[in-house]
Amino acid sequence: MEPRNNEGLKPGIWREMGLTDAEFEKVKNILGREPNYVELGIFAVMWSEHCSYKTSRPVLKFFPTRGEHILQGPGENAGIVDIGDGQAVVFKIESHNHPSAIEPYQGAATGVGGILRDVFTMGARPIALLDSLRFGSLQNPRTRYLFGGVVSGISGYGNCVGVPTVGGEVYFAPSYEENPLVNVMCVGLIDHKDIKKGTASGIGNPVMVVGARTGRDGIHGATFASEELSEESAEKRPAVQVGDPFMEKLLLEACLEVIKSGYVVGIQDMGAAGLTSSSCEMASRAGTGIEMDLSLVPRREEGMTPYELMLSESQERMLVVVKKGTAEKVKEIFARWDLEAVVVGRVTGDGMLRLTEGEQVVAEIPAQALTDEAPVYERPYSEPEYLSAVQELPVAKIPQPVDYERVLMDLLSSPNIASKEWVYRQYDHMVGTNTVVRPGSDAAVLRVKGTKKGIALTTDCNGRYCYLDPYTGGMIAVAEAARNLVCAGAKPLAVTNCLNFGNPEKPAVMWQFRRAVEGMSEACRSLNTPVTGGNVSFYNETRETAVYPTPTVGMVGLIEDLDYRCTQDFKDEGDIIIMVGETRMELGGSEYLRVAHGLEAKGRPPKMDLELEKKVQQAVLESIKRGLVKSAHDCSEGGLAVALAESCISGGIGAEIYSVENIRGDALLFGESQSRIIITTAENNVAELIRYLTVMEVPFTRLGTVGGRELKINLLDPGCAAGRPRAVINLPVSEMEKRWRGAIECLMK
Amino acid sequence: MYQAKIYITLRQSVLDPQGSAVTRSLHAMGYENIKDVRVGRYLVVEVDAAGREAAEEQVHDMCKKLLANPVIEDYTFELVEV
Amino acid sequence: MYQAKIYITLRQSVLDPQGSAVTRSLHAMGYENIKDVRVGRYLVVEVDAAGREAAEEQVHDMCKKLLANPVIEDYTFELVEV
Amino acid sequence: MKFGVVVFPGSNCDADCFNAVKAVLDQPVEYIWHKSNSVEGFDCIILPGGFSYGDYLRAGAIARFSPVMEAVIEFAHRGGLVIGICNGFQVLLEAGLLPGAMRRNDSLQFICDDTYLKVENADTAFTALWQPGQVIKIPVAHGDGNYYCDENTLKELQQNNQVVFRYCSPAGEVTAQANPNGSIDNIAGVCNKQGNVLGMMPHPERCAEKILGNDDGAMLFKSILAAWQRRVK
Ligand SMILES: Nc1ncnc2c1ncn2[C@@H]1O[C@H](COP(=O)(O)OP(=O)(O)O)[C@@H](O)[C@H]1O
Ligand SMILES: [Mg+2]
Repeated sequence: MEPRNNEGLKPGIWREMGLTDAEFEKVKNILGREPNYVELGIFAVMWSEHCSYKTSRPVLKFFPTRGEHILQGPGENAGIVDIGDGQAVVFKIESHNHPSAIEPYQGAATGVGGILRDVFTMGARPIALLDSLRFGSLQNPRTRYLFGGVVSGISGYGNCVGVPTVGGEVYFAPSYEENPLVNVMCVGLIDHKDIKKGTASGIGNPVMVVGARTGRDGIHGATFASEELSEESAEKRPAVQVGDPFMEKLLLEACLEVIKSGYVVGIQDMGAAGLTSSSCEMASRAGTGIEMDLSLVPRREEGMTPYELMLSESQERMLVVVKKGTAEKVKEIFARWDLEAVVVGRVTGDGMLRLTEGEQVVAEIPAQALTDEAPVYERPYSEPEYLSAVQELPVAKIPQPVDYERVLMDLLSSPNIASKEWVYRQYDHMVGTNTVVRPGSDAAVLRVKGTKKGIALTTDCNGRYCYLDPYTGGMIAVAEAARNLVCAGAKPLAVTNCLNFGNPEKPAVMWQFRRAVEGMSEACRSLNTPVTGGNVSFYNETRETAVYPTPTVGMVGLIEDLDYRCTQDFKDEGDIIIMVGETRMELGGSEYLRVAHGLEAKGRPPKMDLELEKKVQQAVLESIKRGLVKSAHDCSEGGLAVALAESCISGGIGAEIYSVENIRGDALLFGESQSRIIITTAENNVAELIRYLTVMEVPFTRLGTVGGRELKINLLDPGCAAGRPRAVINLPVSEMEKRWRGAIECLMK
Repeated sequence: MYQAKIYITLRQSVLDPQGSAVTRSLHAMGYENIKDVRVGRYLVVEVDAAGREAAEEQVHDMCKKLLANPVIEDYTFELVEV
Repeated sequence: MYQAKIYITLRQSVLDPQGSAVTRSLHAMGYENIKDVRVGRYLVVEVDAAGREAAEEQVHDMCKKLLANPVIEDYTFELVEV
Repeated sequence: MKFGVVVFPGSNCDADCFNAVKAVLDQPVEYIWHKSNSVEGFDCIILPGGFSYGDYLRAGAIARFSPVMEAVIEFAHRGGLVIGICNGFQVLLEAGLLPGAMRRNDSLQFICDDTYLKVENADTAFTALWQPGQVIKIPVAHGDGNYYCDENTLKELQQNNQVVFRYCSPAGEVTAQANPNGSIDNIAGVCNKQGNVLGMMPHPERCAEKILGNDDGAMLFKSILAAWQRRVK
């Protein structure tokens, strides 16, 4: 309970707020006195894992963050990457896992709202959203409720604001049963000259609160995100906020207008920890202080205390520092959009976050103490015990399939592989008329109006791989994202990431976290795609079981000339199919093992050879740019056979394949070896393409021809000398399509 | 046969964007004396139950499980025999 | 000060997609004795009016103009002084 | 010919309509703010898609009372060309410029996808360049596109040839399966008796340029210009 004025602090109250005894001592040292209740609340929320990154900070240092295209790396509300012509892309990904577990619709909706604000607060117009989702099994009614609610929440919010949701991913695995993951990425477009930052500079400049009124909703949201879900979580329901996408749309337009006006010094959205984090972060970045009179903050409810006002996470609000003398002009702009903008304080030179109620000071804290002096923990880590047991895979004991057709059909209807149309049909993915490649291909592509340029976007992460080997899994997440962009004809530029893990106080989780980040860092370095920011979501566990380590990678790529964009669908009868890369004897972690052998997560994930990956990507990208490639699709879950089937289905045309069976047939067709891209080319370009691939020294195999109404796969003896080809698959494209397209819808009925 | 009239409303402290939008619009239309609008849902359900108590229990049940979202909503209902 | 509780429902002749969906879900959940569900809106409006009649007239007015769509919806309301 | 695109605070296809007019016709086009009370000087008014006022209460219900709508209604009554796309259609219904009303999609889900439309009336100012009965592909994106009107109204619509577009299969069959939202008689677009006001759920502005993979929608804009040129002559 919040004490009334002058009452002392209840002993141990800091623990209820999530601070340790040592952290409480540190607070006292910083202040040189006991904090009062409001101050303690402010420290607790700013030093929560969610806001302070106290556990992850030392590990996040591994990420490469610099590169020739990077205009803004980690530390701001979103990253920025240059795309030439004085234009740039602003992007960031964020999680809303815990709120979505409790109230899927509003949890996901407000997640969209938050990430949109992170992008337009930089001055960029949001042009795309992507969503990366993880749930338990769809057989479970609760999963269906969560999945349905999350998708309609994203749809309800994003569609209304008018930002297209153009891509994403959805996976289903038991580890996410009670703790689904909802990660949303937003991408915006900006001219370099319009870039704004979250800094409160210029002593005496007014500080304004704009947008929605402050209510009691979401108090403690950040603290809530920093602990495990439990039975009592349901009781923390006030932590759930309701979003108002219409208000967000107004706020978006008004903020962009006000930023263009030149009156704005700094601007930041009120996300987790609301008024608290926005004010102290803006002051801290500028090395200034902020003084606010809380009695001036517009509120929805009567009788709100300073503590509640500072910790509320009411949505659709921003904190804006404007140039002296321009507050009235700024108010006018907001009024045009029927929004309130109120001066609540000013920038000061003493570095203090000083809060008053009228004349009376209710809190006084050095702003930088809340941000820069937050505790940092080098938590112990050690290899988890489960690892050696799950990594073991006695391949010899796994029988090869008798019926390859059945395996392929089962894979196509596995929710992890099946069409995600049920999801993206609910998202407006076309508003803005920039969507040149819609969801359903390897990466979405948006045009940049008025130029020949295109932006390619994707999110990727295979949590199962990361569970089996977080280092390799982390590398693969980055490599696959880049590969997806390359398949669209784009040069991968930069990464944002959302690191979803369990409780980091457990050495095993900490080990997963470190290894995943190390793997990602290595791949980012190798592929020259620096990290510009992201989000860490810990404590994704219930009753002692953590989710699969899931470091979602969001990546942005550039297509210089949209005439040379590429999609995954097979185009014309007679086109030649070539696989770039090579297939190894790898089955570990595959969807095939789960679907055909009931092994959810077993073996080691496929090997990641970054040198090979780089070569494959360069060769394919260059071939696309030379106009030699008619379709490109990467092999991911389900392997070669599924990739071929997907290209057939999206092209509405068949293919005939002859492949040398130099390894086990199931590994050949369903194994998930990395660094493979299936491309097609017109017959008259084959010679040139092959010459080029040879010069580039990448391994490749000519697989067959596009045509007909069936996908036919024949296996040949090694050496191809004797014997007839073994026809293992001959399936009508229409039948595969039916299974693939209908699988999720059928489960959701 | 019973008819249940079910009223589902957002909890008091939960933001009601719909209500605010309607209030604003009513004000713009000149109804300035409208102080507050809250928007909820209203369901009319025909229940074929043996008795009043059974029907009542069932409606409670349905509200909790499906019709209302207990995280942000409250419900009440009236039951009449028809 | 008056409080109006306004009930807006789809006209009987208009097929109610939400109601049908709820009925289907309830049946799937085992409530097979649910015969029909109609989903409407429930608004609680605070009216600062001089007297009952004035308030009543205003609510009628608002309903006709904005709150209900006469092509597909009917409305009723109750008014209490608060 | 001068086009005006109305901007309600929650419109989000306003820029798309603006761009389509520019890209397809290269004619003058301006935004009209919802608080404006005049549409003087415009030859065609577009009410764009989006969520005009959050689409709270009912889609288009609140927008209908914005100042600009009085001017639009008057403009329409004078015979001016008005087209409402998606949310704009909903606003036209709420404003009484077109008969009927919108309900939630029968799936209760928002749907964003390509649909095929049969041009049932190729005599309007908006459709004249299509062939009667032609099948075109135009995407939809809406949660409330389930068109309703009572039987008498439907009969009237049919008799007066006011049904402009119907959802159909790629081969042109008007079937329940081809209906994305449950709308009565597969109606995707209707016009008023005079034929100068059109409301349609599908988004022609989203498929008006080759680069977007489909430019079937361009014909609608071209038809409008052609009709206007005929009129002016
Ligand atoms: N949640 C989602 N939201 C939007 N689009 C999605 C979602 N999930 C999958 N998609 C789209 O479906 C297609 C296939 O997804 P996925 O199987 O994850 O592709 P890949 O294996 O190439 O990464 C992609 O275009 C992707 O963007
Ligand atoms: Mg892929």
